[in-house]
Amino acid sequence: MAELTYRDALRSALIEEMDHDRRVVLIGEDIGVYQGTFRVTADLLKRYGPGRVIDTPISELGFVGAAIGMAMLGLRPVVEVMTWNFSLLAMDQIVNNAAKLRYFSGGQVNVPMVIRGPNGAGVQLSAQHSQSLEATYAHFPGLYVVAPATPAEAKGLLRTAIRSDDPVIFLENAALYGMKGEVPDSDFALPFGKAAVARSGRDVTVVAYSRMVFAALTAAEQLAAEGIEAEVINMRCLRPLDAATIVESVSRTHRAVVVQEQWKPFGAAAEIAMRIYEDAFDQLDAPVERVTGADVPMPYARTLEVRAVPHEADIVAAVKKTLGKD
Amino acid sequence: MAELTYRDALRSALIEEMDHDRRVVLIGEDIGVYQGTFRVTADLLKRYGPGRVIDTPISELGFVGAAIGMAMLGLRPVVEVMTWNFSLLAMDQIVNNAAKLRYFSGGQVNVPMVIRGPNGAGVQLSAQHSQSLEATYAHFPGLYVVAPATPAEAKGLLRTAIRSDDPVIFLENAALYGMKGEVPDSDFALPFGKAAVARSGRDVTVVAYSRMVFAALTAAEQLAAEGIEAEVINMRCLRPLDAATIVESVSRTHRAVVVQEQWKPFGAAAEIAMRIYEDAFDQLDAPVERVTGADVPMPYARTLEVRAVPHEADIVAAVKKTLGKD
Amino acid sequence: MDTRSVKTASPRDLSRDELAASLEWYGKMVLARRFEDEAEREFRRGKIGGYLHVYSGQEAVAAGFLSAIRPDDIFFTAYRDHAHAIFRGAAPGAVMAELFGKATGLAKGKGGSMHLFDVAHGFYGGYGIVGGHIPLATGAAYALRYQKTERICLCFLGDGAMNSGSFHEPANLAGLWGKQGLCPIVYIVENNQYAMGTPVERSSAVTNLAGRFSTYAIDNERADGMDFIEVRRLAERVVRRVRETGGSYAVELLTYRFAGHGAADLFQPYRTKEEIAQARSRDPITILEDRLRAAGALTDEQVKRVHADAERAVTEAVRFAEESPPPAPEELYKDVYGARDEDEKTGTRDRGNTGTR
Amino acid sequence: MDTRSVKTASPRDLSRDELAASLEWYGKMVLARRFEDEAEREFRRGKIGGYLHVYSGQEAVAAGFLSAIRPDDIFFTAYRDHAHAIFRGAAPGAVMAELFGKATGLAKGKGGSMHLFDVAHGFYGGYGIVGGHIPLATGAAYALRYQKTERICLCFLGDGAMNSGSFHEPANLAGLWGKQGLCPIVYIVENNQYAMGTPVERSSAVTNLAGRFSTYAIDNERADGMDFIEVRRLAERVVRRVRETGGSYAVELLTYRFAGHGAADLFQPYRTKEEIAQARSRDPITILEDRLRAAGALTDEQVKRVHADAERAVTEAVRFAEESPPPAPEELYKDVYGARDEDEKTGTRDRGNTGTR
Ligand SMILES: Cc1ncc(C[n+]2csc(CCOP(=O)(O)OP(=O)(O)O)c2C)c(N)n1
Ligand SMILES: Cc1ncc(C[n+]2csc(CCOP(=O)(O)OP(=O)(O)O)c2C)c(N)n1
Ligand SMILES: [Mg+2]
Ligand SMILES: [Mg+2]
Repeated sequence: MAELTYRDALRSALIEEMDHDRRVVLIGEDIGVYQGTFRVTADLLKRYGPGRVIDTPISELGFVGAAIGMAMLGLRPVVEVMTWNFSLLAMDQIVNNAAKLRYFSGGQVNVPMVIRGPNGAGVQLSAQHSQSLEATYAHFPGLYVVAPATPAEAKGLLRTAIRSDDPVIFLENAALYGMKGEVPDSDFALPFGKAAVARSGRDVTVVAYSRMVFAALTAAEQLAAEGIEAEVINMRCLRPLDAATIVESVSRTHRAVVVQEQWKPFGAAAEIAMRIYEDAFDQLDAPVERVTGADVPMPYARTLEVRAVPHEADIVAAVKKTLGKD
Repeated sequence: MAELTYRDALRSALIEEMDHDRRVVLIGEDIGVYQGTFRVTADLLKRYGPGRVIDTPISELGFVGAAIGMAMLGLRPVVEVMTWNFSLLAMDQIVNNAAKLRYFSGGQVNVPMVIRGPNGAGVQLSAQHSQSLEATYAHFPGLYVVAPATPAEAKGLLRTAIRSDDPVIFLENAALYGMKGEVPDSDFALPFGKAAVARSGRDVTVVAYSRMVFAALTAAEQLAAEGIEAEVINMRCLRPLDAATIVESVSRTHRAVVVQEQWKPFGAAAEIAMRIYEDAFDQLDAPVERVTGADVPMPYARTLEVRAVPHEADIVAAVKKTLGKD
Repeated sequence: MDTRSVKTASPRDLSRDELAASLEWYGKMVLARRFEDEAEREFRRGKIGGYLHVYSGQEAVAAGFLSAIRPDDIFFTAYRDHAHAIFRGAAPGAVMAELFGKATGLAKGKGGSMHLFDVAHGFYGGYGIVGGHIPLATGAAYALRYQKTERICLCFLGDGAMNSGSFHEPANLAGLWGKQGLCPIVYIVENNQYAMGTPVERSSAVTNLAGRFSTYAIDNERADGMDFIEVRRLAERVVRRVRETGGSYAVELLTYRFAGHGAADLFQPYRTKEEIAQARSRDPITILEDRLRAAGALTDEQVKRVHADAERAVTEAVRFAEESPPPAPEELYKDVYGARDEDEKTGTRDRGNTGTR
Repeated sequence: MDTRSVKTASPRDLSRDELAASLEWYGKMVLARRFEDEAEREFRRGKIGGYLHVYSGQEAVAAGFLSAIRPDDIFFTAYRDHAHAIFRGAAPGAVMAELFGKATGLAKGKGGSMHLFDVAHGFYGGYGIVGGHIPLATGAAYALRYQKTERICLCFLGDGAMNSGSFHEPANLAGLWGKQGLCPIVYIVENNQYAMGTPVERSSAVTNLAGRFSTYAIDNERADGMDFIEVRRLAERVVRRVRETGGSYAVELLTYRFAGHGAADLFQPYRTKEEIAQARSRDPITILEDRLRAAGALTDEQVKRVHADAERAVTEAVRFAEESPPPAPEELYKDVYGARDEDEKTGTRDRGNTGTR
């Protein structure tokens, strides 16, 4: 076990995989000379050279697509998008090529690649730079969608992602890069499609992923002070979705709250909640509550922005609502 | 009242709005000389000239973005995407500019534009050409998302769309273009955010939109033969979503089935079902059922394709499940 | 645009090699043409669904280039891809079976006309989004050099695709990478004058499409695409250079699509019958036939045999496609992901791709 | 790349008009520079959040062009937009208030540094996705001609943006529309040598960026962007032409960003201190100052006053921003849609935009 930041956990996964497997190449904007906007790739250019750490022009569609081509020929590219917002420019490549190539080629090619970068709101980055796109990508079969919350998950899931034979949407979070945590040293990897119980509790199940896991844990602490024991489930992965772990929990707590940062309509919480209803309807003593961001483009002003994203207090309130204590 | 095809209903909405309002311009690939891939714009080039019916190169991002710029300056462009699949290339323009400009400009500009074209699977168009992208777009605030099922809706909603001061994602369906129906003659428009009861019934509420409304109606006929009376609700519009009409129905039927053509995970049915749970949990006697397409890229072979999209029989089975008759 | 505005290199004697290749490829071109005619008929008979885009008229382009590369070279193209597959060695039956949506099809019936794949022969598809394959081909070329091979990549694209960002962004990458010898790719613009109903003059502000590559430091040239022998000479020169340097290169070949854009393009309001007739007077198959005859290398007898062979092959392909079974129902759920559930659960197994770890 | 590799037109006498304009714009450039310095300080003080990209070093580009257009002309730019707003007449206080996220900001505090808008002065924003505003500007130019006005549109863009499909696709449209006199736009490439940490040589296969426009039939030229007077002369010529013809035009102006890419770009590992120092030796403000002094039009006294005025204006702007209230909480939900509920329900009311029905 070593204590690493989320950033260094990611970086060490890259290094270990690159050391072992020459097929792994990195590609993205300013990941080399500039050391990466969030320094996840710091010093890797020096370590692996420009043939493996490929700085690109500003052309998301072009370099994401090129990475798909590399993957089709047997490389294992890890693409950095400076933020996921910019991936919308490459959406066609991601969903029409990466996600579908194995299928429409009748299994003749596959696309072992990872696209990674920060997802979600930062601090006052305004409407174009604050989107959380997990629901958008998780809709498309052929993709894996992963959203680690802790440094250990960052490392363990990134290793699995790099070893995956199919494209992985790897959603990091800018607010988490500096967060520290224990990371196992050995050949450590975490499976896709397996959620974790981040905190045990008997009264209500709170489901979250990425940064919202920590909001949920804080809320759980506050609730505990009032005698309410929340179980917090960290999804880790949205496609495939580990409904079993949630359902098992709900079958004990009989109440559930699903938290997401993004806009409520057609967001990820709807799918997660539906899976609860589909598999545990009879177990529920109250409707599943959704805690989400405001249904507006992200405003710049900090005073508005704080109102646009969900907070501990919103989770606490939702939990109480499921318990009839509102 | 006149009997028109869905195609001609759309075309007549374009003509009436263009005759009245010089700000309305059409832009897209092969909409002029070629008459439109689905002939919705047939003869309009001759009628309005190349300045108003603008044939473009294959550059979805470019011309969708240009239309946004036109709209910012006071025109009312109606953009044709040859199919919605190609809109993914313009996704950045649609969600980062069209949807958000009013907001991040602090209300100084708005984007009165319509993007229209066929959405969903055709017949054997394979994985890249068969997507149904309503959930993808309906997630983003700042957009309207409309999906007419009948010729009257096609006309009435397109007129409202053209008169809207904000961008409208207008989802047509290739299978419907040839369908005939009564269309009111007068200055007829249909509001956004208002669902219609396509068939009344007391036993179960079946919610659908676009082409799936007809599958639901056929299923309802079959069910009626067995003595089960399904109420069919035609959503017409996904953003905003008319939950009130659904909830009113469910509070009478106590059971609901939601139908969508596309992949189940993170699809539109999850949101619609969640709105039922949120507003009518206590009214439900059974879990809400989702009827959806298979969670795979669309295969080419017709034998597989028919298995990939939902059918009447699936709706019938889901209804029976909610009634405990499966 | 008149395809003859680009000067055809003057005919000269054919070398022995060229003669052999020309005879072989004459047969292939006749086969491809016959295949396309049949595919259109099968489409009208309802045996083929979806979109169907035939290559008739453009054969010399793909033939010229595919005759000039090595067996381990690779290529990508758009949806007008039947001839490319056949030229490269796919069995016509497997191609027809794909169009029929059968389990024996090149892509198991899952891709259809627009998504032919034959990776065993270096054919990496078959794409339906205009321009969408260009980034892939560019990255694939990079991978070939990264793997320290001498293999090269061809990327066929249409004139219409040249207006898409999907062309420009990778072209710039190819320019940057090619300078470092890291991108052995030839972009082959099949300028058949139209993108559906839109002629080049109305879709590209500058109609010299080859010139667009200059702005990415990719050397380029423009040539007639109707004469197999000339295309092949050009291809051999270009391919050799790209293989040696690892740099990118581009050619624009002027050609013409004899049929409608797709099987649904019946009225063709965007061009005249006269224009089509004039273009057909420069049929690439006739041009090659004439050159071979002029060289004394092709007799009436042989021509007849080539046509009969093609006829037989296509009839056989249709029979094969007809008689083949549809994909098994469970194929619906296969090929979405490669990993089986157990692998996903453990997450640690290396589910290796083509390389070795 | 050396900005001096492009020849500066030889100094000549300034006309009376030019002299007046130069004095006025000298003041504006000093004000903008002072504003940016202060913005960086306020960022460090935590008064400004998010991203902050200052324009210091590039002032002559926007100043030269914005001094040459009419009040009803319009323009678009990216996120490096403070100076553009101030040059065009926005109150520095309203700009600073926007950076502070206050209700009195140019965009009510909703847009921030990257999304300044001042439509009353023809400023159509302020965009954060690199290249994303280029299609908008192109369509806006079309709309201006469609409406039969003589107004024109300027589109500022960075060297980095030139590699994006968001540049290429609309440039081709502008080429096509411009030939018909339907696209009065000037693309102004602010080549400040870098896109974040990537120099032009590593991002563009061909570093003559102006040349890229030739491939879209858009006439273009390349010039030094450090000398206000020369930029303005160029701008007047180009703007007149575009207004008269309705055709598109492009200029690449060689300039340099003195500060980091954004306020977070502290280490700048991609360039040397020496390089920055050398570039600073051609400060556009000093160049203009020198030219005005040489023309006998600027005294030490005046220079002092200009600086004092700028200081006062910026101090006042900060005070205004500080004292302004934040947006009302309910602003969160405003400006998402324009229509109120009733309108949505009826669907028939014409909620007219800027035109008339
Ligand atoms: C991005 C995108 N836009 C539109 C289409 C519809 N479409 C299919 S083929 C085609 C024309 C392409 O022309 P070109 O590239 O010249 O190829 P050709 O058909 O002439 O071989 C169009 C517009 C598409 N498939 N993809
Ligand atoms: C599509 C996209 N990709 C990446 C970014 C991150 N980014 C912000 S500014 C920038 C550099 C842009 O350089 P240039 O166009 O030269 O403008 P400059 O900053 O020099 O004014 C990058 C890569 C972005 N905002 N948008
Ligand atoms: Mg073509
Ligand atoms: Mg720059």
